[in-house]
Amino acid sequence: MASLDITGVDKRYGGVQALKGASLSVAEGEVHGLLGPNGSGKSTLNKVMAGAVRPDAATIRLDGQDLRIHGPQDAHHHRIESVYQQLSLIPHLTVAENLVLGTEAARAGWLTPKAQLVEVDAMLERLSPVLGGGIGPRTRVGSLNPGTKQLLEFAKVVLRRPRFLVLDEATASLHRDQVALLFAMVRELTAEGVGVVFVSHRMEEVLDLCDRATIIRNGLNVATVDVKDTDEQELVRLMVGDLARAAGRGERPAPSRDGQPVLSVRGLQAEGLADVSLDVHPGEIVGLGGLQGQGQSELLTGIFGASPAQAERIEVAGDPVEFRNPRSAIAAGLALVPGDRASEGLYSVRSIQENISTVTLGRRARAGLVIDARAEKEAATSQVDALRIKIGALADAVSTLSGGNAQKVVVAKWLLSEPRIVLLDDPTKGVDVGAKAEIYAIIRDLTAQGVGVILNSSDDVELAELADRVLVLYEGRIVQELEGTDVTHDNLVAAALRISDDDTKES
Amino acid sequence: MTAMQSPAAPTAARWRAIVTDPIFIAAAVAVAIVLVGQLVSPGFGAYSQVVGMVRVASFLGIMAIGQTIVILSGGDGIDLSVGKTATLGAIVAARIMDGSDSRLLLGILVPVLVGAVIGLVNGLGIAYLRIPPFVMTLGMTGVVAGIALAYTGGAAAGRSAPALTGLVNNRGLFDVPGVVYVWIVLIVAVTWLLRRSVAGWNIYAVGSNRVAANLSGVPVRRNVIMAYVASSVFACLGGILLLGYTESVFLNLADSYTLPTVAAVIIGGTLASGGVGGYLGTAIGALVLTFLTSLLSTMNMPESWRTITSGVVLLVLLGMYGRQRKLRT
Amino acid sequence: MKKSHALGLAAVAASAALISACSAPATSGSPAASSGGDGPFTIGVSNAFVASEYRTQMIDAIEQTFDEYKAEGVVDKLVMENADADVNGQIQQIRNLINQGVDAIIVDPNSATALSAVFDEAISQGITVIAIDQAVDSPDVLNVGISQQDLGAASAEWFASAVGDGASIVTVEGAAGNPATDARWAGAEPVFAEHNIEVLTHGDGGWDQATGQTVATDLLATYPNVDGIWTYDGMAQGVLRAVEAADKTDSVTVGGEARVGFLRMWTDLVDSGSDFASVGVINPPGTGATALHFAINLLQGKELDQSKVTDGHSIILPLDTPVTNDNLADTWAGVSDQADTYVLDSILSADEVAQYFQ
Amino acid sequence: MTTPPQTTVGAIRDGSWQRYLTFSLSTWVTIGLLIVVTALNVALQPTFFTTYSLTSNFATFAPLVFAAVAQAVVVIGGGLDLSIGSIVALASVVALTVMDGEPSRVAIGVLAAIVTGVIAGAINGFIVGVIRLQPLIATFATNSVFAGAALVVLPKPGGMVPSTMTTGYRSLVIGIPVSVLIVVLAIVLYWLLSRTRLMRHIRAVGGDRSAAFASLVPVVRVQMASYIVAGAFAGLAALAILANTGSGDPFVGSSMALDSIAAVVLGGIALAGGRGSGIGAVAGAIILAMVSTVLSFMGVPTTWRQLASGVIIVAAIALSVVMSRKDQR
Repeated sequence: MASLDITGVDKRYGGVQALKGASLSVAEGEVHGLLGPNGSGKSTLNKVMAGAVRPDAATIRLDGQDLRIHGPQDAHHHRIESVYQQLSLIPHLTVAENLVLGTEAARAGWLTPKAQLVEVDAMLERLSPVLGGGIGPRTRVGSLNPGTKQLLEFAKVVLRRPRFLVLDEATASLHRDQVALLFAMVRELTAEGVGVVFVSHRMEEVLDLCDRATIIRNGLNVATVDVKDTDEQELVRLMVGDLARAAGRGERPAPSRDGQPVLSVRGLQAEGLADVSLDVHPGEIVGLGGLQGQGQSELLTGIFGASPAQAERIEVAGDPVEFRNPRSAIAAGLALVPGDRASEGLYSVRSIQENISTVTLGRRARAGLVIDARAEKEAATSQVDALRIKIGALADAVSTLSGGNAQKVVVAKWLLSEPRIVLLDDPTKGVDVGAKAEIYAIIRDLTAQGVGVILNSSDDVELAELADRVLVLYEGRIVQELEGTDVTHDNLVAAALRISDDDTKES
Repeated sequence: MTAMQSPAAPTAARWRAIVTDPIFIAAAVAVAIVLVGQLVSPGFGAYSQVVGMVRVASFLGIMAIGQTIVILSGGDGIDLSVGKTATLGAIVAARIMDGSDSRLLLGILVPVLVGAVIGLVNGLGIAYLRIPPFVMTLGMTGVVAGIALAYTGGAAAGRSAPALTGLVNNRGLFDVPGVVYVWIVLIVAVTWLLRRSVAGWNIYAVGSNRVAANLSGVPVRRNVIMAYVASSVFACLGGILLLGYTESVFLNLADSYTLPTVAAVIIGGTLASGGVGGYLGTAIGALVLTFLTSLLSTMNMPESWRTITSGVVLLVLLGMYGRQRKLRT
Repeated sequence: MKKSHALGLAAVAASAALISACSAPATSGSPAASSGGDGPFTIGVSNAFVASEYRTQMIDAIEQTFDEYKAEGVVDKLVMENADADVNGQIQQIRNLINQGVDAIIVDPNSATALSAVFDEAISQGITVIAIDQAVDSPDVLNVGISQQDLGAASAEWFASAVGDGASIVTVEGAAGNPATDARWAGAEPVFAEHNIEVLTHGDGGWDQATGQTVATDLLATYPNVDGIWTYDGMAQGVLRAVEAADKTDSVTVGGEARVGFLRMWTDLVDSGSDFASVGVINPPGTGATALHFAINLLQGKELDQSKVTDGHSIILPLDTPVTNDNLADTWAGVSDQADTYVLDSILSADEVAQYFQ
Repeated sequence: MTTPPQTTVGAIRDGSWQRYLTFSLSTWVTIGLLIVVTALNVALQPTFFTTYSLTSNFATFAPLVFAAVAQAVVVIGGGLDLSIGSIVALASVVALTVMDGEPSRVAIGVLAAIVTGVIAGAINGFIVGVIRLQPLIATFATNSVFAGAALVVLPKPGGMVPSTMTTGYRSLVIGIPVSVLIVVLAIVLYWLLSRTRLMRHIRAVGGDRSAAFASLVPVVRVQMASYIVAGAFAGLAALAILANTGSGDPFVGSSMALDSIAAVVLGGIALAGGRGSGIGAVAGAIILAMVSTVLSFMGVPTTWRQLASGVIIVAAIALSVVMSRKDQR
């Protein structure tokens, strides 16, 4: 039986070893789940197969023959097609143009779109029940919503008639009925002998669709299992390892919620958010749960004044405030560790020192203008020591750091501002286990000092470990609140998938 | 820049960092040009000639201060209006000074204010209307040229103050004209300000990542606007010094300086995408360009080959350290 | 200046003659200017380089002369196409003038050859075309101006006698590929050859005194023993400044220019007791106004005296007496209140121009 | 795009009718500007529609029109070409030298101009695509190289273009001026180009390089090709200039690079790449050329004309940029 085997994949990004001899084997006609926690290397492995990433070492075999994949076109040549986690649609092109991009039919360079348009129309017809109205082949892609884009990305790849198909988080933004259609189409493909690699954070999707599953962790293979012979608990155990077991509630006493909230938000409206209200008390960690992309990040940036949002009322320790921009929020004692560290949190080409200093630079400067080199160095050094950030020199560019240490730099710059409220957007994404624990310790330290924390996390284990309360968001609304001992991994998963209502579990 | 910031620990890696540093490469090229020049046409490397060339480089160097700041501030920052702005600055200065030392100060202040207004318009268009800097400053070039023409009626009048002419043309301490000392002071001051002032660090912050800067409470728009204001102000200052060099002004005095300022910044190792670099590199870049021009003109090479050579040299330098990221990582 | 004063009177006389002489109605679109017309005429001017004080002075003189004609009713409208443009843009300028129905076009051409086709378009619509400052090849266009070659020769003659036979010199010239640069060198080269003067290198001063100054500084450093730097208008002031900075005004002869900024430095040097000597050959911007006189005469149907026409379509104006140390003081007294960029000028009077006609 | 404005709630959520309106905005700005300048031209110049006037106006537009299309291709592909002007100069002097005034060699001359443009474009494409230098500074450097090369080929203006070219350019074909047909040819060529796979890929690369790379678009090759196509159009611009001027000039086209960029922006093409059409650039070029004509016919004093045109162009560019950004939302 034909199969695609990829073995011995090594890949290092700067200081981070993303993959250490990982492997994956997909047979014709099977759906093969690829599972692992965030930052375990799933996407990198997929991109190696797709030709988008140059591995340090890898052996790829198709039907027992060695393959060389130097770019996406080589993969396409062997009919290995991928849906990347990061969509690759071109915003200014139309739906039809995007669906055939790179595979346009042409005679001597001139487009001959007719035959292809028939296929495109057929595909859109197939998708139409779940695609939303008003979307035709000539619609421009840029303004479409994420779910629609993701479906189109899937459609684009299917139109290329793959033999092997990699779906990396291809369902992340999809609604239930869209997922159902995608699954139906995947099953048709496997029936025709296509091998599929399927990556998803939703366990029930994996259990529903996959025949086998390979679990990787920290760039290493953990296991390959037959999905029929396993269950969700087992998969989760394999994915998170002992960490899930070890994760306790910490030593922290539950904070009092009697006094005045340090942050109070009423009726916050923004794009992707509808009428959100919440309170954070001193020393409290309020988690934001639910599937990712349900408005959690928008809620944090909206409060912080970093994205357009209107609130009926925001109060910091009882004082009404209005944040037009992050600067006013910072002045009121807020801090935001943004979700995308590289693009929102760090000046990657600048030094560690400057990254740590940036928020509070003016406070230490003489007359607010001239930098006191010694004060800067002391401040940065104190943070580096306190947070145990592993660095070469303060003058090194922050891009030389590993994910965990880079994230600690983001945290460090905020600690210097001595915030009263810290907004954390997925602070441990792509951070290794050790650094994760250290970041947890930092967060607990903050609460011990009476800081209020809002923590959004894509990692339910993390929420379970840290949060005093979790607000579960769905489509921009708070749909459920879990509190105290109810904040468990199982409950969070259940709430996120909104299966609690049907299952009549405790809430 | 790293080589400059860290204490010199003579390890192999440290040396490699220094040798691959654009500033080092540019400086080496500058020295090489002088040495080659001395071999090809003896006298080129003489003290007075080198001082003379440094003096000429100072005009380009001072106009490139603002260009450095603008490019550092990122967002595809570039100021294509520096040449025309410098010309206008010189025209206004000449008209005000009109050959009299008593109006020297006014003759410097007014053009600098005019420059600030031009820079403000550039900055507002770029920061608020979000017009791409390339287009905005290109458009402003036409406007500034129009202002110069309307202001002069087509014939620039006036003359530099003798003190200004003396500063540029008379040799002072160590036979070095005053303008070179002015430039040295500016090199130290600008480099220091970029590295040691809140405003300087904020420029780097804005240039390396505007989203992160905004989320860290750095006022992005204000910094961008200030960068363009600085650019026009330094352009005018450069124009005024050029006026000192020529004593009288003419309508296209500094027009040709625009693209060389950009080239000096890039040769000096400042990233075209912003956030990395500094003024010391630009100053050396200005020296490289000026030395090269001088060498080519003394070598009796025809204009055509001189143009080709300077293009090729720029390409080679860029190829050494100005390359962009690969798609497949 | 003196000649301008004469002009007013001349204009009065000319227009008086005109009013009495012209009675035949002009047919519009008459194929040749020689058929005569009664005006008032519309005059078009095309100048494609405004960032130059020389050109501004030229335009000003044309406007002034035009106003005098206008007061007499000879002309009614002056259409100015005056903006920076390349050859293609200047073609557009001339077409704009054609489309505005001008009777004559005075053009300072960007190219000797590239405007030929558009000149033909103008001439075929009965428009008189006169080129100034730079001669063009079109046989139907009247060139009016001094000979750049003569200017080069005159400057070189003085220079050769100043540095002496067998001297070594360098030059700082205008832009490479520029016709005036080439013409001046064509005039100077045989003179230098005749005097056995060795030209060590040609510097490119780009018609720009800042560049001229820089190039001269470079050349002085690498050729420290030169006897002189031959240069001319546009760059001489910069070159002199470089020589001054090198403290060589006594040993290095500098070709000069007839521009106020240079004359000021020259006068200062002479006043300070230096025996610095130079020459300023005049390239008058007033040629534009002179050309306007020619245009009016042609529009009025007068025929050129062919004996005064060179190669069938060029009027070579005589060079004015160059400025030398002999007449420096007098010349300086007359222009010392002008801006540094002012170029010594001369405009032929209407009477003088009438001499060129039958 | 044909969705009528009155539409269902579902369609509003999907943004189709809004997109219809906003999609048109930048196009409407271009069309509106074109109408305004044309109307002003017609009003001020009653002879505008005469054969001579049309011939002459379009004869002057044509070179910039081709240069603008060339620039448009590069800009849509996410690049920038500051060397367009000197490619035009180089191609024109090569073609002139090859033709040597012989009417029988016109075909070879046409080929020579295009091949020269293609070679120059390939050099640009190689440097930007393969060596990965930043387009702005890389093409600034190659601009020097090509300009110098043009001077080597033809050291000073002169030479004769075969008379068949110059007269043909001014003649009529079935009552339509050839120069008008040539501008139409530019539109047709772009329209044909827009139907090639290459142009589709150029738009994709300009829209999002890494997404295009992931979508099987051979990004480096496409980038190179965009400069090559631009070079070919620059070759055509060179031919139009030769036909218009009848003679050679190594300095021709010096303002064309920046003018073509202004034309591209006026034509609603975002400098960020991926969006717009070469046909917009044609309109932009015509608008740019007509603004100066309008000002001259309005009798604006010459000393104020440059200022007026500068302000008008900045305003038009700002309008165009702001509107084309609204398209993005």
